[in-house]
Amino acid sequence: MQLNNSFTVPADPATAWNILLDVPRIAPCMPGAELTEVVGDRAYKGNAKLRVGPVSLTFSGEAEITEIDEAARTAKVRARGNDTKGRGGAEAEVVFKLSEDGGASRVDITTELNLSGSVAQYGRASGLVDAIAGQIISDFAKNLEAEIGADATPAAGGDADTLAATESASEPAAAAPKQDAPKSDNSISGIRLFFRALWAMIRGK
Amino acid sequence: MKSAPFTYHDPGTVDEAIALLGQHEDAKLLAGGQSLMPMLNMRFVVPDHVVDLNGVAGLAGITDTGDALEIGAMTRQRDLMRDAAVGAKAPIIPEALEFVGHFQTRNRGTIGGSLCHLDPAAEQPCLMAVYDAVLTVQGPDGTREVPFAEWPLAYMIPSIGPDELLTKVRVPNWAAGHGYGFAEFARRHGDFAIVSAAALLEVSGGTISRAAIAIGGADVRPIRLEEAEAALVGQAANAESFKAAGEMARKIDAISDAYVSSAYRQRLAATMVERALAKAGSRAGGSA
Amino acid sequence: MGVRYIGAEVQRMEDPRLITGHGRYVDDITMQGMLHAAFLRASQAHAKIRSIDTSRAAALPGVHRVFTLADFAPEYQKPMNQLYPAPVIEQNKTQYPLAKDEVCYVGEAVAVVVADSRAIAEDALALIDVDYETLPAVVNIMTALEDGAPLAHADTSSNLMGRMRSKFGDIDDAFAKADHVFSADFMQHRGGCHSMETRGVIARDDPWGEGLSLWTSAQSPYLIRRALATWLGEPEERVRVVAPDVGGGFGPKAGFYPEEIVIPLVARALGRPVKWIEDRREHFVATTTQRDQHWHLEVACTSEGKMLGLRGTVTHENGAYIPYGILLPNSSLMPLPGAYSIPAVDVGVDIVFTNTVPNSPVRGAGRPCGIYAVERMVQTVSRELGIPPEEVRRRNYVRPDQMPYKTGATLRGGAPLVYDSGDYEALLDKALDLADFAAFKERQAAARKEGRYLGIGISSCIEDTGMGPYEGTTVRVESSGKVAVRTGAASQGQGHHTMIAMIVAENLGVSPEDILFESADTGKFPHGVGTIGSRVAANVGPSAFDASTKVREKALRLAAEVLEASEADLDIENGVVRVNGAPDLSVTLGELAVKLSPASALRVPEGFDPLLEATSYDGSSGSPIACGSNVAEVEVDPGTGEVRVLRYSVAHDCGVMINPMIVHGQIVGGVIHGIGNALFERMIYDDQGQPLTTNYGEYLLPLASEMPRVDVTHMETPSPLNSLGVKGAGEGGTIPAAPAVVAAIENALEEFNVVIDYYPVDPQYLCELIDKGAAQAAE
Amino acid sequence: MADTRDIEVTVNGQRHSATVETRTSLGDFLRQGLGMTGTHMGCEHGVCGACTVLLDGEAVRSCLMLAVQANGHEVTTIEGLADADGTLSPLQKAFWENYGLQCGFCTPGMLTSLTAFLKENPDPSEREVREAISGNICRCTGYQGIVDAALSAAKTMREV
Repeated sequence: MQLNNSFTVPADPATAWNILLDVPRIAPCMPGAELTEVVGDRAYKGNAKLRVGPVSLTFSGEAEITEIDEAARTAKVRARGNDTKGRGGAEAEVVFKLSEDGGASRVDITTELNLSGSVAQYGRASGLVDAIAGQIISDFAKNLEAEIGADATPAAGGDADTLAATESASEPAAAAPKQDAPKSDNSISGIRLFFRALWAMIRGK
Repeated sequence: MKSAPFTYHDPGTVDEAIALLGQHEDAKLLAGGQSLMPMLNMRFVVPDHVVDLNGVAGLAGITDTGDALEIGAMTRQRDLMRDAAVGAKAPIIPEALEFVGHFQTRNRGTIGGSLCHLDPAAEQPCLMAVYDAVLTVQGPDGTREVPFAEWPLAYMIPSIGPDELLTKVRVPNWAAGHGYGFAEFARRHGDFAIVSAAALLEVSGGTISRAAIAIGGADVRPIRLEEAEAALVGQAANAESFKAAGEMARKIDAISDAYVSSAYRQRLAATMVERALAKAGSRAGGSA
Repeated sequence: MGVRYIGAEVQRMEDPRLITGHGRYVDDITMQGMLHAAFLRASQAHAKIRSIDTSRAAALPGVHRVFTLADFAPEYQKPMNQLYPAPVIEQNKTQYPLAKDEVCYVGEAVAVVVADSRAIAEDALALIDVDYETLPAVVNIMTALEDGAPLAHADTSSNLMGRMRSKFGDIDDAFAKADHVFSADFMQHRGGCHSMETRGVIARDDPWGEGLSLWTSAQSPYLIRRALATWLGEPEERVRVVAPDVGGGFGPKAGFYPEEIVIPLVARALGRPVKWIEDRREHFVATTTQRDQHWHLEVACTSEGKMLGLRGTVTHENGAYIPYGILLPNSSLMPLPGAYSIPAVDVGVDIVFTNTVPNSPVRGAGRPCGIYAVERMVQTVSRELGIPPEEVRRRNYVRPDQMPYKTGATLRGGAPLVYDSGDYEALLDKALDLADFAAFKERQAAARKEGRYLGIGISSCIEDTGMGPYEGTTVRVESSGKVAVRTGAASQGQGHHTMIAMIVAENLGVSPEDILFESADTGKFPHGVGTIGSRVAANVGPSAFDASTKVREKALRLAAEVLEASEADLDIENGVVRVNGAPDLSVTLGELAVKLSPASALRVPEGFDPLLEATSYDGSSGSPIACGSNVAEVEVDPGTGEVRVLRYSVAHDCGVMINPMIVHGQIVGGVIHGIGNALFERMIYDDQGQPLTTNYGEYLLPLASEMPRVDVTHMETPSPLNSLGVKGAGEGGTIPAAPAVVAAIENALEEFNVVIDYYPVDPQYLCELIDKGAAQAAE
Repeated sequence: MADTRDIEVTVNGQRHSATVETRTSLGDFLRQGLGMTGTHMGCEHGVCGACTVLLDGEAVRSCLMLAVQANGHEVTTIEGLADADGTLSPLQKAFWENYGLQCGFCTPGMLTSLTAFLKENPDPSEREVREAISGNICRCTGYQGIVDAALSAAKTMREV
């Protein structure tokens, strides 16, 4: 299934481009993601936690930046991971394209996502992947903005108390009043994701 | 299809249950089990701990406080359907519960379990939405009340912390003789609704004085049709106004999945809202 | 002659143990030292396996061993046998019992864990690490043959499994002289079998004793014995296959599955009995099903609606491998031209590989698809020419005076398809009467005034039943006077015990309760074929009749000597041979059995062999053709698109009915299965080949609450092809159901010009058609 | 180490003490722990109804309960529906007479469900019977024989 998302980085393209390629720096901005190992020049291992409704998943896997086109400011990432409890896997090829957008930088993301195993095999919950992806990207962008703004490393995973977002983008889950939001059990309900590729819970068309 | 291993706990009190939740990471509460057990068997849910609420004292039961029904979270659907006070004060509840699974599952299934599972197509959350029910949640620091509108945070995620427990819901009473109607479309008897609608009406002299409409199954959580509710007040309780309300339901946001498109859900919402209102109108004795 | 049983509604002999909880299904069997297996199944629809690491799983306490294909002896690292070789199979793909280096559908077995309990075995599955390299998957049959389509198997150049064609008559002439040619395109989607008991296997190997034994929930134990022995390279005599009580079959249990190889191999390797019980999620991904079939058909006809020819193309989904040869596409084409005398047919089928679970027959196999196609064309002719659908049928039926009628098609064995007997128009009249068809228009008009939409639909079908070659029976009188009856035919609920007991009891003059019935155990009866294609009554029926006749003759011949009476004066009643007119002179069948095999030193009576026993393989000399006409009356709710079947009427002719109660149950159950196909059952895969419909909340089997009462009436036109005049009845309910229901929906929605080109007809699809029709009408 | 509990359950009037792994479903416990294989597991996710048993007289899915939750309760299975002397219950008898089963796999759940249903609804309509067994899937009979059996048994029981 193909997903299309975009977000804006409050930095000029040259700066944003370097930040985006600095995986150890940006990984913590991804909700639920944890970078555990740098295994090569542009290859990484990590975990991504995701909760969709009652289902809590931890994908463990690897990602590699396979292509970088400096001139076009385009990068391609391949990522794959498996749920640690055997409930399936996710595999993605993600293309990031950075362009100038009124002084800031716009990042367009095209993801070819394949989910497999039992996480992929629940028809009633299909159609939510897009919404979840949108939510995670939006949280990632927010965290990234804070990261760039503060020019300091934010707390791991940001503190975005993001719950498995399935709201439409115009009505984010995070809109739930903060004081009513429950204490988050970081191991489970805090939704952090590694790469877009790994959000993978629910099913697409 | 056997559950993965877990450690089982069967507390006898709410405090013990909350303490257990605090002690153990990755604990799941087991209420009636009619949603959790399938997910355990299929290993969609693989918790380290299961805390069984079936032996916890004081979580089940129905109290009529005069202005509301207080329903314990572990009250089984069967008991709600058989309860005289519920039948008299909130007759839409037994009407809607007929659509919940099958009598064998209603013998175990609890209202609290369903509200915490929060399947968007489930009937009980839809009922709580139409009533603006208030949920009581207890945790290590005491209790807090959550209006139903703030209960769903996201798809199947309620506003409840990992060491909290839903203890009861308060369903405010409507005026005696109010009209009520529950309509649902599912492919087969007992299936999750594709779309359901719950409607409550107070009608005097043929004119609607109060209206509440909730729709289940269409979006990621039950939704209220506030615009239509407002429009209905002051209108005659007749087919025309109900049809107009149905048309408003056609504009709601709706999800699509492998089986059903959002457009079809919107179409069904219109039909179900109109049908639920028609039932409610006829029961309110509103002059047509 | 003693008591007549044939034709009586005898209560089933099977039931007392089943209604008290004493059935014996595979999972009810336990054995000393038995271990439990669970399979790791491919999570990818198409992938190369780079590596499999089972070390963590093997280390889990309670796990005995984990096997991949590489753990088997080299001679077992080979694909499964093709059980139904056919020249049209261009690419013969059978799967490995455990995947070798490529998986081609989600659910393909990759590894197996054997542990102390099923739960532990499942725990271990999560600890097996498979490194897959994902390959593109092909799912959609409509694009699978296009250039550049992903390939279902990495080493092939095309997804075409094979092509076949049914062609007879002068098709060009038929279309040249036609007044009209009409065409239709439609997709048929049939679901899975979903027997309530899933599959399951227990294997025990006793190399120094009884050899390899297999208990399996199957329709064809003899086929499994042969396939397994052949694959292992071992003698069939050392392989025993038993189908105990089986909780429903409906087609997919007639095959030979990877688990039926793997479980014996691992039981042998571990020296312990091993049980594997398929769970319901596995059933969705690992038990063969039917799925998509697309038809494009043209019909040539006269202005009066007489059909002259049918031509077109079919695209048939095969799934990833070929466990049943071309059985399914073949049985889809064979029923053309249905109950009608259409002289020319030319329809070809492209059989297409996809990365989905292999396809297999499901109740009726391809026949429901072929009949649906013909009936669609009848409806098309009716709609286009404005001739009522029942009238188009009357003008086209094969008439009784044309019997025996050769259609021009050939049966699977190569013999011509011949309609042996039947009166199709009379059967239609019976169905119309039962449905109160004459008054339907009034019912429809009255309902319409209330804003309700009723519709009525008809379908007619033929069904080739009772395919050969045989299904034998042994009948033996024991010294106790009880009668042991053994056959190979496995039962999955059809009541074979009762049916055969009735035949033998009537013929032999004993009570059905005195019959000891055993079946589907290769250790107890030498040969059998299988319970498929509505074939058992028309094959076991005659063999049971013949064997019991031989025993009867032998008993009477011996009794005549013993009683010193003429055979013509003897009769057997309740197990006792008496001389007519001399009631004191008698001998029991048990006594006769003892006389034939006396104690040592005594003599076997002259001219006899020692057993009061006979075996027969008598069957049907061709395929008896059953037929039926069905009428469905439906209501459609345009607000939701919901279809309710209000009334369903069946007129059916399966020749002589041995037990009308059992036939009735087969027909009613079959109809409901057909309505499930027409309205509910849909198995959805996504475009990567992930099955989305993998639980019973989403795969919609018909429930009592939505299903109508089915009214059934019969004609009994005896088949000339066997001694009892019987025809098969197991699938005759299913075959015509979908076309009747679909025609009724179209009839209900005539004012919206609804023409249905897909089933199952789900309410969303119907709403789209209604809205489209309403919009056009408004213009 | 497996998490286990000692439980005591009365099944068909007989008390059983056992040590069960806490993850074991009631259905698996009846079948494997007690060897009472009359209860059938058809889907293990609560939809097909084959595993239905009576818990303190009420019909429940034995795949959706843990064995440990039956501690101290009474369970009735298909094996316990006939009288001790083997006399079939009116419902069992009606199933036999009305061809209420073919393969027999769904039968335990049908019988237990209808036993509970008819106790509360002694004079049901066909519609009510059909809704009562809508949580029990039968693939063989098309339900008609089952519905007829239930109606016939209800009549018999009313006349007693």
